[in-house]
Amino acid sequence: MALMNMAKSINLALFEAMERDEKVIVMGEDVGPDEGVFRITEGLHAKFGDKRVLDTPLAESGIVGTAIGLAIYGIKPVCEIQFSGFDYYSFHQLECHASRFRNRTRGRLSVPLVMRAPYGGGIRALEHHSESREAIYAHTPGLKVVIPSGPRNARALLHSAIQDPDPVIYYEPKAIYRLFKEEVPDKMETLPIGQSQIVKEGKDITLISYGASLRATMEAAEMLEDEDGVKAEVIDLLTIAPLDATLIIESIKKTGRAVIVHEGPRTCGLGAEVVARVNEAALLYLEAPIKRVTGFDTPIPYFSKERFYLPDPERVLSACRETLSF
Amino acid sequence: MALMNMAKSINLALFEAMERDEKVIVMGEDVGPDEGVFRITEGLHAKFGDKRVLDTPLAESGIVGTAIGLAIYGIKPVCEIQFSGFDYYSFHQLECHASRFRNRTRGRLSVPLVMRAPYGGGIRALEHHSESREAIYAHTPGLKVVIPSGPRNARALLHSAIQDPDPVIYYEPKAIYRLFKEEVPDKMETLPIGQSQIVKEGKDITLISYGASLRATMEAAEMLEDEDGVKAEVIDLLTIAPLDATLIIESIKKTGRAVIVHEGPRTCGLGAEVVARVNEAALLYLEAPIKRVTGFDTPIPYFSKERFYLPDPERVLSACRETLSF
Amino acid sequence: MPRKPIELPQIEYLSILDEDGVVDKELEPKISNDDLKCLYRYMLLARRTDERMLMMQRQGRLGTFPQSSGHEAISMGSVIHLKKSDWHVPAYRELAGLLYRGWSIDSTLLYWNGYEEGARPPEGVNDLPVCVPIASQLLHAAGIGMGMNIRDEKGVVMTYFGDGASSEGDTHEAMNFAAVYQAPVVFMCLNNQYAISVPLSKQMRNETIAQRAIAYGMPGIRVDGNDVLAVYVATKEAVERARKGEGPTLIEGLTYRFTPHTTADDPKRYRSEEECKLWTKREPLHRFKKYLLDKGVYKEAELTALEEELDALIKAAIARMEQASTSEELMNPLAMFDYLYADMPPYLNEQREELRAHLEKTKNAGKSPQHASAK
Amino acid sequence: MPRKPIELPQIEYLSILDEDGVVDKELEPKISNDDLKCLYRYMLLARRTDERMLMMQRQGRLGTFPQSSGHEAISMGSVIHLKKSDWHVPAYRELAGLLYRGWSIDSTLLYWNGYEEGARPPEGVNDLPVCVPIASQLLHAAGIGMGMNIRDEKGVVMTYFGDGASSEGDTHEAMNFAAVYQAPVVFMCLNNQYAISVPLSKQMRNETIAQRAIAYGMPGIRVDGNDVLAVYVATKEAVERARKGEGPTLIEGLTYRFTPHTTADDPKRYRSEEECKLWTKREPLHRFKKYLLDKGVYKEAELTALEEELDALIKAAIARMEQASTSEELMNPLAMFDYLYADMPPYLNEQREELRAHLEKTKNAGKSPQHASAK
Ligand SMILES: Cc1ncc(C[n+]2csc(CCOP(=O)(O)OP(=O)(O)O)c2C)c(N)n1
Ligand SMILES: Cc1ncc(C[n+]2csc(CCOP(=O)(O)OP(=O)(O)O)c2C)c(N)n1
Ligand SMILES: [Mg+2]
Ligand SMILES: [Mg+2]
Repeated sequence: MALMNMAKSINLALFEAMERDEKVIVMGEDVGPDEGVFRITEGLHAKFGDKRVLDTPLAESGIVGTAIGLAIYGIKPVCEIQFSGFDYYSFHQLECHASRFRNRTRGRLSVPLVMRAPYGGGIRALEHHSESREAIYAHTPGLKVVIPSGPRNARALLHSAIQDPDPVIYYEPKAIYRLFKEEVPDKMETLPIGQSQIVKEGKDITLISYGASLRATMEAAEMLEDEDGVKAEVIDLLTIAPLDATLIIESIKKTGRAVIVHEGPRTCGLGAEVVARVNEAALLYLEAPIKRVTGFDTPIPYFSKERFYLPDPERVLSACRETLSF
Repeated sequence: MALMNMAKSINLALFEAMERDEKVIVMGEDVGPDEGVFRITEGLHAKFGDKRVLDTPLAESGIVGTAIGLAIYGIKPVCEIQFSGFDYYSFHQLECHASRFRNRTRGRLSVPLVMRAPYGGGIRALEHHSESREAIYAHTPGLKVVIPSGPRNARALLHSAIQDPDPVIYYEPKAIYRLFKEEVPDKMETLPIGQSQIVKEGKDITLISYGASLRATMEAAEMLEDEDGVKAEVIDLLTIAPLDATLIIESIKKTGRAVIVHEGPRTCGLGAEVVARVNEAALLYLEAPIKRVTGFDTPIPYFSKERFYLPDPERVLSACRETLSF
Repeated sequence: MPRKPIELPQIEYLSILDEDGVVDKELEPKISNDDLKCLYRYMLLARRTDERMLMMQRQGRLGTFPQSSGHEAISMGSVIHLKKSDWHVPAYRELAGLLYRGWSIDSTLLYWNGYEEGARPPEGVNDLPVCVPIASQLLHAAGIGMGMNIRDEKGVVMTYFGDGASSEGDTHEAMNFAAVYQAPVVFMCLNNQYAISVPLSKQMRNETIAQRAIAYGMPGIRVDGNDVLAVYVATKEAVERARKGEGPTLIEGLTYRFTPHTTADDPKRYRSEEECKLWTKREPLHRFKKYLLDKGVYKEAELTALEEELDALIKAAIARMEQASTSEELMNPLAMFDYLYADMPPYLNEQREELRAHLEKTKNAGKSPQHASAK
Repeated sequence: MPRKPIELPQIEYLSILDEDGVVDKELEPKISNDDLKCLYRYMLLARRTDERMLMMQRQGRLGTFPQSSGHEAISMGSVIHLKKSDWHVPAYRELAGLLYRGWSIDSTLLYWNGYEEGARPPEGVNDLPVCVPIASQLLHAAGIGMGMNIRDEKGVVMTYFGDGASSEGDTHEAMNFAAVYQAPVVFMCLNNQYAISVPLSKQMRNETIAQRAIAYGMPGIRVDGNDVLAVYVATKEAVERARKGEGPTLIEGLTYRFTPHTTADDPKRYRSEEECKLWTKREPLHRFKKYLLDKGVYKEAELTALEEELDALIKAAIARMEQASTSEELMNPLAMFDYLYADMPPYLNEQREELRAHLEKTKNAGKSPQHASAK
């Protein structure tokens, strides 16, 4: 066991994956000697050299497009897009190709790449550096989208992503890169992609979140318990696509109430999908509308006011109380 | 009044708009002498010439990116992406710029462009030519997304889109370009963006759709009425973003049951958003889960089997009956 | 210090066999009779298949497809330099090369008839399937080439794109990546002078596509793309450089699409019949045939036999394809769920179940008005 | 017919004022004293503002920002040729040019302090704001230039990008569109030899960015980007061509970022101190100052006065910015809803109402753990 933050645990996972499997390479802008703008690729270039840690030209479609070729060739590229706000540049490569090769060749070719990108707000970054558009990937058949929420699951999920036979988008909530530490076991571990986790048990209301928002959600859950004596069950999605709603539905069958929390815009976001799934499977159990505490349907404001956009414990708490008193 | 199909009525709107406003130009791949691969720009190049009807190089980001510059300069570009399956190439220009200029310059600059693209399946087209990813745009703050369902509203909505002070995605359901004709008034008309329409009144169940799927939906509604004596209310969204759910909610308050129908993939699609909105505003009126009859969470199959992917009247009808007997 | 020119490499134009089949003796490459026959065989097979496909399409037995006629010299003159272990990354007019690489005629027919199964590369063949989103495949080719370098494996990637495709950002990024990593990639441009209806003059201001090579610090050359010998020679040089670790090359073959863009296109809208006639005269098969006859590689009678042989191959493939497309396996709509992920996620399985149940319940599935309209 | 070179235009290198401030008399442009002073004034104002901003950032009074120091010659040497009605489309290191065009120091400070208000171009100024998504602005510039041609309006668009940006597909598409439509655009490349940490050798294989002009059939030139006279001359020629309807030009200014990439960057990780020292000596202000003194445009005392004047301007702007950023208008979070569309859609209004009500209800809003962590 070692205590580390998420930036370190992701770095550790990359290191371990590269050590155990020669096929794994890392590529992206500034991932080499600079070790990434968030230093997530620390030590990799020094250890594995130019051939396995590729500083690329500044071109996102180039990165993802060549990663597709590399993956088809039998290499396991873990490519980094420097900020998720720039992965739109490469979206066509993911939509038209990475997500489809297996299907259109009836299983003959596949594209097991991992695309990592820091996403989300909360670090007072420049314009276009705080985006949260994971729903676009979740809406794209053939991709998997994984979002860790802490050091331990970040490392385990990244291992799973790298071992996955299909393309995985691994979105890193940059606000919590270095926010807290956790014990991470010495032995390498994985965590199944496609499974959510109950991170706090409860019976009165179900809170659903992922990524950095999980922190605000947990804090709200604690305030609920302390101040109102309400026991919230909190679910961390971890994989947002393909979404397995089993845990959510079971929980809501028990609690009858739910709030879903995420940073991205509300319309057609993950919150909408969760509500729709619950509607399909557990409508009659609902005692109140499911509240969506999300980013608004605007671009995230530039950093002087981003905190008003991001879900905070107070907004979650208010939503819970409204849901509970519905 | 003149009887015409939708291909013609869109062409008419472009012609009228270019005649009444010198600022309007049309640009895209093959929109000039070839008059567009669907002949939607018929007659425009002959009438308005090279300066207002621009055949562009084959580059979607180039088309949308220069259209942004043109719009800022005071020209009104109506740009065509040849098939919606290729507009991912230009998505970053829309997300990072077209949708944001007004906001980030606090109203000083705006980008009133229209991006037209044929979308959806049903014409036995090549791979990547039958996509339906309107939800990605609906999820993008700062854009408007309009989808007509017939000749008359297609023309009126295109006029509204061209007159709109903000960027509008105008998605054309290509399956119905030439499927049926409608009377279109001689006088130019508009239709407010952001408003849905009840296209068939009813009291027993609410069906919600848009684009080509509206046809399957209407057919199902008629079968319901003929075979089961059930009166469905059918709502045509017309604008999918910003979505105004008022009509939907009013209708469901009356009927208590709903089915939403669209071609695009289910997860995080428009159906999810509609369910979430109803959940927020009319949960207690719901007597059954809202069914989503949609494309599946797979790429649309290549044309030999696309018909199994696209919502058809039978799937809608089954969903209605399940909803009604819930 | 003051104003001085920057030194730049040269870009050449190469032509060996002219449109009348007259060869430039000095430049004529030594090619074995077997290879000459191989070139001709696949060029002819592609041409005849393409022609037959057009008939089928007109009869409603095939979907819309882009014809490959006229592009055979660029495809075969280049692909012949590949070893089996090398990679072939086509766009969509390289039918000759695909057949040479081991794709069956059947799979081509299946693909353009709307079956994903036709995009499945044969086992052991290092090809990507036809690529519809323009220029995107060039990055895959660059990536495969990078992979060879990373693994210290020798090999070459041959990839194809059109004159229109040259305008896409992906083309730029692919050439730049290939150059930076010195990936063993040959970028073959089928410059048929039109992107659907858009002529070169509206596509670019530069005189040649070959000169774009200068932008990436790679060798570039323009060849007569209807001259299979010129293509052969230019590609041979490029492939040799690639095998020696000297990185990518850009080759532009100037040719003409004397057919419509696809079977949905009407070229009369945007180009003159004279132009088309002029260029049809220059098409690659005619002159190559004359060359082979002059050289004594073939006798007339052998060519007649060849035509008959290929014709029989095509007919048999059509019969097999039409048979296969009614097989239970290929008719099964549930296959849309089965190959998306290595393991099917639960919710997708639910959707599969939903469709399965629906199909069982109704025999009318898939007959909505918009489907009825499908031509 | 056979193998022959294709004729290509030349690409030149231009340098006039060397790093010691010695001018090449033959190439020295005639520039009025007023213009020389104007060049120097804005270069200096940008430099001093940049330096002050760095201090503020280190004190936590400003966000992360990309420093413009070292890039003043490229910015001012080019922008000075613009008329007010011309357009200026910057990337993010053209502070000198922005100030010259009429942006206040205040707005720069506001912008890099996290306020959209700082991206609002002043009334009457034909500039786009700073552009963060690399290379995307070049297409806007091309579009504006196309618009001038469509409307038969005379004008020029001056746009900027980095060496890293040259790898993006958008750069390719922008240059190609501008060339095809002969749009009056000057593409100014600030080649400071690094894209954050990535050196030119990993960015491209070609020797110069200027030679990419050949790929688009447009004139191209490389200049010493620390030599404001060379930039001035090359841009003057390009602007004249553009005004005559002769289309776009690519100008590459070779320079160096002797500061970090942004205030979040540590250049020691990827480049040597010797290299940095060498290039710092070559920075543009020093040599230009010497030139102006030698020429008698300025006396030493005048320069001291100028420094003081600019210093006062900057201080006043900082005070105003810090005042403004506590104003009710700029503090109002609800503004995030107010400028998105010309007319607010109902659902957005509901969300605005939701936030308004929440803000009223709680004073603790916006203090979640992740916010607390924000540095
Ligand atoms: C990204 C993208 N944009 C548009 C299209 C539609 N389209 C198909 S072929 C074509 C023209 C291609 O021209 P060129 O590259 O010259 O190839 P050619 O067909 O002439 O061989 C276009 C615009 C597409 N398939 N992909
Ligand atoms: C599309 C995009 N990708 C990545 C980034 C992150 N990023 C910001 S600046 C930069 C390097 C830019 O290099 P260059 O174009 O040489 O300009 P310079 O900063 O050196 O002036 C990168 C990678 C971005 N802003 N936009
Ligand atoms: Mg072509
Ligand atoms: Mg740079």
